[in-house]
Amino acid sequence: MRKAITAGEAADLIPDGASVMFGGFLGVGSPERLFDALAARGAKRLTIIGNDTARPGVGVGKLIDAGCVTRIIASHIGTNPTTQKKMIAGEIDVELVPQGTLAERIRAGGSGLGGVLTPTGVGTTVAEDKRVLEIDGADYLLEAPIRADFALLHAHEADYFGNLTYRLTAANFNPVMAFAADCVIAESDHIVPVGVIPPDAVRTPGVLVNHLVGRAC
Amino acid sequence: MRKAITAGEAADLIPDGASVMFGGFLGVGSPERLFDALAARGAKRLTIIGNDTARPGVGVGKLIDAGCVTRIIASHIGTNPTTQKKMIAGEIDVELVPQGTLAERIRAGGSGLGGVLTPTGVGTTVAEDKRVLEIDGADYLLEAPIRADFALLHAHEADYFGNLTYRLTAANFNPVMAFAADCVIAESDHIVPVGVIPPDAVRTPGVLVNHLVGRAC
Amino acid sequence: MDAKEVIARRVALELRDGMLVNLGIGLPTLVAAYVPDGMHVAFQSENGIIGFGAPPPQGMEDPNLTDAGGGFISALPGAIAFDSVTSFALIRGGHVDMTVLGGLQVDSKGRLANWMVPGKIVPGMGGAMDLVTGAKRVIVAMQHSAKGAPKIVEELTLPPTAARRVSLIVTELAVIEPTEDGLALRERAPSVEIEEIIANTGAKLSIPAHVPEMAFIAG
Amino acid sequence: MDAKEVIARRVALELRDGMLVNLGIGLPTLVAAYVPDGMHVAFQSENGIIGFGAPPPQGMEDPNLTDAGGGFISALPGAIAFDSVTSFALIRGGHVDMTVLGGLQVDSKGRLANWMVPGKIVPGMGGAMDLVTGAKRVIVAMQHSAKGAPKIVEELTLPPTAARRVSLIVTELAVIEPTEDGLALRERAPSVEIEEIIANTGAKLSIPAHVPEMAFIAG
Repeated sequence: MRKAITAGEAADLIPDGASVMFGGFLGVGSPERLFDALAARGAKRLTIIGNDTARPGVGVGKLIDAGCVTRIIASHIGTNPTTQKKMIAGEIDVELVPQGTLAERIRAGGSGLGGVLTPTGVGTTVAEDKRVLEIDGADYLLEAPIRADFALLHAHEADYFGNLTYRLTAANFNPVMAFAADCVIAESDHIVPVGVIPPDAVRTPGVLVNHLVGRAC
Repeated sequence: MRKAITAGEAADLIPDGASVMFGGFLGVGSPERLFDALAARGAKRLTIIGNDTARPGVGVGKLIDAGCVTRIIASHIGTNPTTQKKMIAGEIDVELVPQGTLAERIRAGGSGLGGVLTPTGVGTTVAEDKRVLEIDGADYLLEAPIRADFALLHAHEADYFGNLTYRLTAANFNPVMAFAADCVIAESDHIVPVGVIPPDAVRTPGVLVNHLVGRAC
Repeated sequence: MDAKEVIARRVALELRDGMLVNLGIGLPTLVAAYVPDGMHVAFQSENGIIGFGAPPPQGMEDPNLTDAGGGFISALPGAIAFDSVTSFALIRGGHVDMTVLGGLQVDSKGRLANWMVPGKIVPGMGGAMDLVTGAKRVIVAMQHSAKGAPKIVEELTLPPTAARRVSLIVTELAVIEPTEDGLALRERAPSVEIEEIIANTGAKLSIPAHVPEMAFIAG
Repeated sequence: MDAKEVIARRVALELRDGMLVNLGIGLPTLVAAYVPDGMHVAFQSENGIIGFGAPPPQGMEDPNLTDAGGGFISALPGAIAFDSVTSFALIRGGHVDMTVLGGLQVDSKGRLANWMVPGKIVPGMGGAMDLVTGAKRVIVAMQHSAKGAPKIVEELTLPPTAARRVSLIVTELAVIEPTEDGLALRERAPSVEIEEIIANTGAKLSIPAHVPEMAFIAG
């Protein structure tokens, strides 16, 4: 059993310079209260890992706005002009990764695999400086696993074991990130007693979740 | 939309010599009606791919009993003495694969990856004749993707788009196999109208399923 | 019909019953409006849904139900939701029958560039590289030229999205098929002369004796 | 206490609150009966469940709710079900805190053999190779000898389950820890002399000045 902590308490666990994965797709399914708390405590030099940087004022965009971030690993930053501006100004370093490769690299990091062998990116700039393996006559890039110090998730329901459910397109990168960080913090719309979520409805095993963030901060 | 076919019609689609993946763990979550129909039509020279060969008379054990199988890729055959006997007699060729590696190899086959880089099996007989890659100071086996001509699944509910749900420990290898065969045939406890299964409850996308097997044969 | 409608209605002719289709953001999304009557096509959005429909009435939007462009959508009967790992297992695994994507350039080898302009815009590839690599058919739906400059070129000057040869290029002027031997003109838009197509194309086109006029899905 | 109970109750001392534990079939499953009062341990069965409990009353079995040995189980509050891919992502990914497995042999390097006897039985490795490779701690729970022959040997004569050094060996005679420098005797069972342990062990044991008696979880 885990007691819920506040978003502020959670933000205090995350030191400056940490690497932080976050769920969300253009802000949908993102842990907004955790972002607010991190921005409020003035976190610095974070490496953030997620699909995109949403928009200014939305989702992880709040951390970009607040100057918390110096490095980004993402598949897309086109929706956030602040990210673009800071990248061009040299304030933020950006690594762009194809979306499916990003998902698999995080999956490899969380499931003990040594890397990902993907055809995506072969013959493009993504392949630069990477090993290419020929397997059965086709070329595959060897992409490295990704792990982070923290994963910040947004769930629909959580129970006090940490078991999580997601709603519709708000799942996106949340489930895979639960496997790939040393400390997993989940913010949810609801926290329910253990035994309320049916076993087949759980999408993230509670054993992966270190901290729950309660509804009221 | 797909109309349900009978188990017999499904068995007629599967030619002698085909490779056939099947869901099930010691028979739990196995497509029993499809096995019955394949045994009844006297299928020959099948390569079967699954976790285990259950027991005589149970699950895929029925195909072993009926002499339908000449090759097995599985993680465990210890519960079926008939499999053991036929292997020793040279009637069945057996490739043993660690359970997690089997799951990942099938996943690679179904998701366009070139192989699996796993630490499992390094330093054991499983590593014989396989490439070992050193990545970040650790050794990983390069394991090849597995695909099959057919995947025979057991689901709890299906709708007429082919969307599937599973119950408790009856899921096992069924969901991953839905991605990895040229023709996917799903037998289910229930077939329900489209729209009845909530979007978040579906665990196998119907677009992967070619044929549904109706309740009555 | 304006250029975009010409393109969308011609691309819709490529749809087949039972297909799983992924439409890129922008022009390609228009194709969804032209699914022929009685045909069932499942649309995937790579953020995690198959079977979405038009935006719901105002006030009925669900913040957890959006497409890959972040727009609100509805769920049709039989819709299913899944995470990003599953979404790209579908895409890279060859389970998406067709993707329709916008393009900045296509070259004589059929290679597409659509994700960045060095020194100008670097939005990132999002799911485009996986889609072009993994989908069974890749249709490029784009205007034939950009500010008078051809987008169909001999050799890409922009970074490619994938090494793979795309299946078909549909513009408001022509339908062009990249083949092993280069680009082949397949159809011309109504009242467009072959000379006009050649003049606006920056790569060699092989022109068969008969170039039929484009057909369209009814509007 | 018979040999199996000695082993199970000693292994149970290794449990910690909040752990995720996978118990192998046979002797290791007995450990589940000795979880200390007030401690919450989640048990995983690799066929796809965390949080299972004892078999349900007769007539209340569910054919879709079984453990990795095929036996009927019950679901405790908070139980979750998942497929084989997820199950081994947990195992190989280092999310299982401890696994308890039976053994045929362990050697002086701490390597375990427990999946086949060439020419005799070839049941297959099932999930054992992944568990020994991926679990944070690997406890071997086995009888000290088999038909008078030591199972703890200088060098494996049976095929290894993994290259990895296991964390601890618990038998009815002793607790032995494989270290970088070989096997170290840590505890002896009540009323067992060190000489008896040495006599029944086929590998060199380092013996500290004081070898305490095993403690147990209460029965």
